[in-house]
Amino acid sequence: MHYSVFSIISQAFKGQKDWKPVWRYPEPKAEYDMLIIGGGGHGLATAYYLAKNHGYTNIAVIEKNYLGSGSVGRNTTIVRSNYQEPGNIPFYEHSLKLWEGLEQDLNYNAMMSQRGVLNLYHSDSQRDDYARRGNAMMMHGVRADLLNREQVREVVPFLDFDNARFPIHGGLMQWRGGTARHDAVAWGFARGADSRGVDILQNTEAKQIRVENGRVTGVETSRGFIKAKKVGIVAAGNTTRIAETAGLRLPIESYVLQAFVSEAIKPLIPCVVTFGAGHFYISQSDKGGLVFGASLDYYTSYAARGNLPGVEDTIEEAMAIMPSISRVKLLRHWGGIMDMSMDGSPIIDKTGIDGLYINCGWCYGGFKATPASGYCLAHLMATDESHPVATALKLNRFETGHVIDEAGTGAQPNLH
Amino acid sequence: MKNSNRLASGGLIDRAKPLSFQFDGKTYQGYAGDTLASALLANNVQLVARSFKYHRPRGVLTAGSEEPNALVELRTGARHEPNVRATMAELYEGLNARSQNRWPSLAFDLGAVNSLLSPFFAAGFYYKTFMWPAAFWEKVYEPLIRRAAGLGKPPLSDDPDSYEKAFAHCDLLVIGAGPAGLAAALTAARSGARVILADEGPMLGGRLLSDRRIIGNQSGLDWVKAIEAELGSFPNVRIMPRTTIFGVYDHGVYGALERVNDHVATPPAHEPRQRAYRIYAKRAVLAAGAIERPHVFGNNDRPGVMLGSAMRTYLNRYAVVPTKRVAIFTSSDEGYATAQDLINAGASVQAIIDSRKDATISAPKDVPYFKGAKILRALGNRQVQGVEIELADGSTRILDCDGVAMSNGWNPAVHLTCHQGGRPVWDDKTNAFLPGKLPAGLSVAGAAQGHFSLKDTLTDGFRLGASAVDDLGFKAHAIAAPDTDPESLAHIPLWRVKTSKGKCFVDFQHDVTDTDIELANREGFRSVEHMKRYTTLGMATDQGKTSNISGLAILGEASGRSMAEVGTTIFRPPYTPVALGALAGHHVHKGFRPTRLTPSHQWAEEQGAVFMETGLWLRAQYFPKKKNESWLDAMNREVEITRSKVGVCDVSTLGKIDLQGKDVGTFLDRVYTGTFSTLPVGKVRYGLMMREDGFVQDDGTTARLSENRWLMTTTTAGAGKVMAHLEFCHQVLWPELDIAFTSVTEQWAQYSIAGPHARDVLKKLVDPQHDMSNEAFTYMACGAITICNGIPARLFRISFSGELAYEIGVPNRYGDALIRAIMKAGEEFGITPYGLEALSTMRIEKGHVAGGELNGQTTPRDLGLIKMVSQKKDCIGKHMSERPAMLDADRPIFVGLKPKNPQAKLTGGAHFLDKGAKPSLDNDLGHMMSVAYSPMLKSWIGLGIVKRGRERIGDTIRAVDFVRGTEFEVEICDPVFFDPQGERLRG
Amino acid sequence: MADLSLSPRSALAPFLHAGHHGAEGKTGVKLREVTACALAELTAFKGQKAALIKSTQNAFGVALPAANKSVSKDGVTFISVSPGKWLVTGEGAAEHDLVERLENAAGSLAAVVNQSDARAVVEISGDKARSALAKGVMIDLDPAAFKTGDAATSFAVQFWITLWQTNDAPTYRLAIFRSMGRDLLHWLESSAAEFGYDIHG
Amino acid sequence: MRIPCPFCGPRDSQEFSFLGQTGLKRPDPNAPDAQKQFHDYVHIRDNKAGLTKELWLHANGCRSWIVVERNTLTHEITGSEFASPLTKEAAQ
Ligand SMILES: Cc1cc2nc3c(=O)[nH]c(=O)nc-3n(C[C@H](O)[C@H](O)[C@H](O)COP(=O)(O)OP(=O)(O)OC[C@H]3O[C@@H](n4cnc5c(N)ncnc54)[C@H](O)[C@@H]3O)c2cc1C
Ligand SMILES: NC(=O)c1ccc[n+]([C@@H]2O[C@H](COP(=O)([O-])OP(=O)(O)OC[C@H]3O[C@@H](n4cnc5c(N)ncnc54)[C@H](O)[C@@H]3O)[C@@H](O)[C@H]2O)c1
Ligand SMILES: Cc1cc2nc3c(=O)[nH]c(=O)nc-3n(C[C@H](O)[C@H](O)[C@H](O)COP(=O)(O)O)c2cc1C
Ligand SMILES: [Zn+2]
Repeated sequence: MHYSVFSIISQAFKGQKDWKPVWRYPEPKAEYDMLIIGGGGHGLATAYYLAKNHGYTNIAVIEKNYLGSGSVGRNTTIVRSNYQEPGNIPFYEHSLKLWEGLEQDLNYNAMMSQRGVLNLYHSDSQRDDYARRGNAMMMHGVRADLLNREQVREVVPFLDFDNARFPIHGGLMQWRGGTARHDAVAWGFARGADSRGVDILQNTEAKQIRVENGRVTGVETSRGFIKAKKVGIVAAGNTTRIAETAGLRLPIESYVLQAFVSEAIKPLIPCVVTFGAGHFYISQSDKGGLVFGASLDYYTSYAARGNLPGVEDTIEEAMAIMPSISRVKLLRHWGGIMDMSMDGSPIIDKTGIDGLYINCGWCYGGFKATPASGYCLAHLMATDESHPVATALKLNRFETGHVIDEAGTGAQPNLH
Repeated sequence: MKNSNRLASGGLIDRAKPLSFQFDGKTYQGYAGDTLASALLANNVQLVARSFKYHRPRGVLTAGSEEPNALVELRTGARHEPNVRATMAELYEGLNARSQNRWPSLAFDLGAVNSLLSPFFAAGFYYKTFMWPAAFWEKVYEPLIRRAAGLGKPPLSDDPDSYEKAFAHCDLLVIGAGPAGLAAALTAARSGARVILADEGPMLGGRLLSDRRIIGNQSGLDWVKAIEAELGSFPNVRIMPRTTIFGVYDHGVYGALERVNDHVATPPAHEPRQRAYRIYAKRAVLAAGAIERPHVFGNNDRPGVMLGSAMRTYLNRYAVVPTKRVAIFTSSDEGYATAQDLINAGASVQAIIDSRKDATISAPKDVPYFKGAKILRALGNRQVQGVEIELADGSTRILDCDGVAMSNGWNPAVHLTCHQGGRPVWDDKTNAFLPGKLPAGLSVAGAAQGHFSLKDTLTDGFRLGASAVDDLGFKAHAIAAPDTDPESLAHIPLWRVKTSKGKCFVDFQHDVTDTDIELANREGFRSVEHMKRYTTLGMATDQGKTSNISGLAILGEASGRSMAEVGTTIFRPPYTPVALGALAGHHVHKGFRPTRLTPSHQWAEEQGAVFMETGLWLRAQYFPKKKNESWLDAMNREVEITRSKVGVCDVSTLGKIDLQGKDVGTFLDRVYTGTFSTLPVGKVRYGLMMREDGFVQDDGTTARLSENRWLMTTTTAGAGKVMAHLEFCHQVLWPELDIAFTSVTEQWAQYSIAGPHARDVLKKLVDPQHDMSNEAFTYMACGAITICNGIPARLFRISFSGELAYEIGVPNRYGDALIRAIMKAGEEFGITPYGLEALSTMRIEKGHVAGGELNGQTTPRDLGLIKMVSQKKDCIGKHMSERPAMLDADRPIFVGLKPKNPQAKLTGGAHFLDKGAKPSLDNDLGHMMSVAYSPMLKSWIGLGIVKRGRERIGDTIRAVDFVRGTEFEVEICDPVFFDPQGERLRG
Repeated sequence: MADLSLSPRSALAPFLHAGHHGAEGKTGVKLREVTACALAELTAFKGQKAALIKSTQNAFGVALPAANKSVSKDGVTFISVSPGKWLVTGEGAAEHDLVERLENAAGSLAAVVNQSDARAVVEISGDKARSALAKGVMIDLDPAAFKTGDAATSFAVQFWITLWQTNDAPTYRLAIFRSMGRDLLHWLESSAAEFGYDIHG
Repeated sequence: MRIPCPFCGPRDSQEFSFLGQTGLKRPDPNAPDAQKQFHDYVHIRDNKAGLTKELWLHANGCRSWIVVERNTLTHEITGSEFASPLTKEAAQ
């Protein structure tokens, strides 16, 4: 059902009685041209772009839980393209451009809000690192602004400029960055895909990828075997569990990352702010809650929940930049499973098994990648060629040494 | 009007302590023992808040932490706190509260127009709209939405109060001090086990404070007092009132918040406002009770509509009749007890409206009584002024009343059982979700387990308290539950009144109605989790404590599924919201992370040094001579003096590791790129360490102090990481090697004395028996010496500055004295102290790599240090550093950079482009890693990596800094700018 | 060169203010810096632990303690901190020759490293010492779990500490990196303030 | 979480740092396919959902590297031991 001024008004007068389901609950077909494992943001976007850009309609997304139940529904919603490494910049910028047109494209308001992403720096060397990053962006035509302390103060006057352990020296601002409404992104892509004929099979778990003679033939699921010519594993934190069934071992570890929301308060934080002397990031949701997070809990985990030290550490970091929020209350905290790659950058590639593709390694940052990730995987699955903006995101880069290590922390995922 | 709703006697308030307080600027009176809610109700203040979306008038729904409506702003000025539940705020003299989310006033709130627009504002409205025209979202719609959002105003100034963290340990943690919790605590306590009994309220007793009950041959209250007294007599019991267990974490770790001083105006001196505990409990009993369910009917949100159990709390505990003419809407026998309590208090029960056709309990005499009836809607706006009811035969009528008491059964407070992924299980017998899979070590007692009768509750408590500690090897004696007065518990839930008129609220705070839930279902949001997110049911500050279950039931009904099929959404910590300040404790401001001070810190402070953070350390950045000397002038001066005379710098922060044992040489050969086993005693060698992935992780020098004793230094930032790495290599990779590590970073105060007069200065300090001549103590020599009449010291002839230089280490207790002595000894040579700026400039002049270059992204080859990688042996990282991409001739490599115009201020982070090349990632040649103004070259200079840089020495390229708006032509040169032959340091 | 003589300074000397602090009229906690005290770390070489125990027994008259324990004799305290590693303190007569005696006893069996200046050592006692410490120390200090003679290396507030109990008063000693002494003291003082505390110079 | 250190006893996880899967053997640098083996050693992980054995460092405690047997689905810990046989010997 198309959303328009007309449909909104007429439904208001009809007591909202005629809205139709935004997606179907189809029975699995015996065979699809393409099967996407994982009904998160990336899986749904992949299906959407396969249908929209490449004309595939006999495709399905299988999701073991409800669609959007994974990290797409539990992240801190930060969207930006302020990357430093040449392998990443074109990809994330492509993504940001897609975000900028997403609502019109999907006819769904994902509430993308380009309020700016401000990375605070706290030393001269960190300023230079940020300048390096900003300049790398500018090389690709992506605007970045290096703000000094006073310019930062104008944007976020309530930060602790005077008594902080790590004083604020300035910040790198990407004004085009911001946040989007996480659930709506999953729902918008799902609605878009469904309306183009994609079967979204919720509560359907991939159990075993079937490979014959080096070629994928389909997937054993909790609702029976589904034949498919091509299969994409787009299961974020659970990638290795599925890949393992096809005999693949990957440079990925799964960790839990916690996220936090406070009680709703009147508007305080106008943009996304990150703390450079820690690993903290915060923004305020449309509803008024402060949404924030920091580092991973440092151990591998598939339980989407974290522990108290991680909670306290995060909140100490919050207080480190904004001590005045001491009386704002934590409302809820939860966890999501992160597919941490060995260099902190993602992988969108073929696997060495014909017809089997992977899309993983999103670490802290895959929400912002959602549209481009789907776009590029769709391109790869449809054409068997990497999309030009995703050529660096190869699986064999660890063998060749073409690693994309933004943080410089090396092959230890929990340090990225 | 004063306390017009207060009963003349009774209650647990202290009538001898009247308190005055303010709400929205008006002064009222209450008593010690009141909450803000009970005191407002005593003064017949019914309207206390506005709802989130529609700004509907709201009153007090509950008497506990589950309150969704009565949120206020508390305290003024810097102590301002938003979103405080009036039902939990204990009254104190002078309390000042204000309503929130309304303008201009609570009674006349313009935001209430939203209510008129409610036909548009259905669930999911946002997602369908605000898209036309596209540009309007950011500029118009979103700012509007944001302005309307949120409840209370955020505090903007620094909190004058402090917070603490603390740790506690016990055998058994009892969560909740109602009858079940008290019973569990008592059995466990008598066995000798260490017990912590925590309750979020200020008094022990739970529902026994609200319900008039008999236990054995005493009143419920007396029973509580007796148990409290006995518990108080055990040294092994710790009672923690005002303490909420907010989260259950792995392995028996519980998060708790103690509101130490929220019940007073300001905390007494030296006391925190709140304290966050991490409780380590071997076992826990959850005795958190149950939360009563509201009914869903038209205008059920009007002030005056209240939970029956809450009404009883106000009557019995606070001696307040919240409203005087009450209609009771019940689906359980509970409602009749409420009626009786109201009658006892002299209020009028206007009617009992029981939704059950076949209720078997009988109504109190003279009370109008309707079986099989329902309330269709409440009348009135800012307070209930009657209800319209539908009788069993379908006819309707209007009843006069000013309040409604709702009793629709109970939801066990199972929240904490879900914090580790457990899902509650629907139970048809109790009509409730009961705990499912429990966190290890936790058991559930009393109403929280769905055991609603007092006798069962007590039995549970005694039994589970005993079995928990028996598990741990204590011997608990069984205690039999005393008999209690009779009660009747029959109940058939009525999830909503389908025929009702007006808006029927399920989630009060978020204004989620039954039709919103139906709409979500209609649009395909059938999973409970989808419904929750689409409608925001249960996402407000109360996390749906009163609304979730009804919402699920309505979804189930709309989609033709049973409660069990629908299931619940997941409960997450915290159980109730926790102030961020408490979770940060004292880790605020400068206390956020420890500050490490160098041995010369106090002296440097006296010199007026400017300090900078390097990791946790505070180090001198430069020593301004006059007040306003700029960093650049100071640095220039410090470098010039050091290079022409002599300078001194505190280098104690470098990591120092003492390595002893026969296999240290072998070990060092494996962890360093170079060979160390051949290093003679009394010598120092520079070493480079890679990670196993082939990138450089650290550098430093290692000295061989004796045959089997070595001293390694690391970078300041790398000290901890290197230590862990070495321990890994030893304990995990090569346990067969015989080595002992000890960190000695803090044992030694170490100063670098550099410059042509370094030896002269040193000679004045070093005891005369040591030969300090260039021949006797050569470049890269080291040794143990004594200084200043026998103080043991270590001397290393190493140089980062490129000058004749020594590092001298003394036991830290002499660190302060030594810097003063060095300065004194150097006076005649014109010595200067130098800070990190000068240090950095001199190392850049010498082309040494440091922080900016050791960024974890560079290999030895990238840094021009490939010669340091021995080709004769393996070492950590060797193989991975030889992957094809890392040997690529196009990989940027380390060079020096000189601006064509010496005054051109180079900047770190600038990128390089060829002349005429357009900015693009393909044309990007590399970037500037470190820059300095070189007082020696009278020019800015830089170090960086450039594609094919070594082949291009002499070429001119552009250093482009878009974000700072500068661009300079620079010449690629050798990274060693100063004294390329290294003659000075050997002199 | 008399004017260039060096006088030692303890880790906390610049930060200690002797006297009563915090809540008035009560002294729940007493604090002092332990200054006249040598420290060393003793690490057994591969396979030499048994021999080391014997030789230290001969030299000091006590057996090296097992995990989480300390033993004292004649002013020397051995605190187990790691497998095969002990932190040793020497007071009184033992302050001045501790390292030498250890080296003699250890011979080639163990590495001995002087740490006298590496740590700040604080003594905390009084009937509220436990409650004050519980505001940062994560391990259980209840007498049921931690007694005189018990020891631990652990994490408190943000510091890596070695902690041991020296009597039932109770009295505890706490050693941390010298550079963080000021912050440690700050934490102890704010934790003890509600109970009232005395600082002994 | 509480991690049972075989030396110190159960301690808060905050005292530990985590490295990852254990049982990876550093390859023989002289093996003909050493480069490939090192690639796997450095980058490839089982990342098991369920019972794992992993390396933790008791960084803010006794500084032993230990092997912890833990379930990554539930965080339940079923055992721990020293990573090095020598540490084990020294702990006895
Ligand atoms: C707390 C947190 C904060 C974050 N913050 C940000 C941020 O601010 N900005 C940002 O850009 N990124 C952020 N991220 C990262 C981002 O959310 C993820 O990288 C991204 O959502 C991953 O892609 P996805 O949406 O496809 O994953 P998911 O939503 O996790 O989708 C994967 C889906 O696969 C399903 N699945 C798994 N196994 C199977 C199976 N066997 N069969 C069928 N289905 C299966 C899962 O149920 C899941 O729904 C954050 C992540 C977390 C956890
Ligand atoms: N008639 C009925 O149908 C019915 C239904 C429910 C309860 N009851 C009565 O209620 C009583 C139930 O006894 P009970 O002991 O199980 O519960 P309770 O409600 O008496 O006590 C629970 C206590 O736990 C505290 N609490 C809750 N969550 C907490 C947390 N996270 N941290 C700290 N404290 C927390 C509450 O403040 C409360 O004091 C009995 O008297 C029973 O008869 C009756
Ligand atoms: C950006 C964002 C904002 C959120 N805001 C709220 C909120 O205001 N109230 C709330 O109860 N939960 C909020 N949540 C948390 C969700 O309720 C939920 O915990 C999270 O999506 C993870 O799902 P789970 O808890 O069901 O596992 C928010 C989540 C996100 C990602
Ligand atoms: Zn340990």
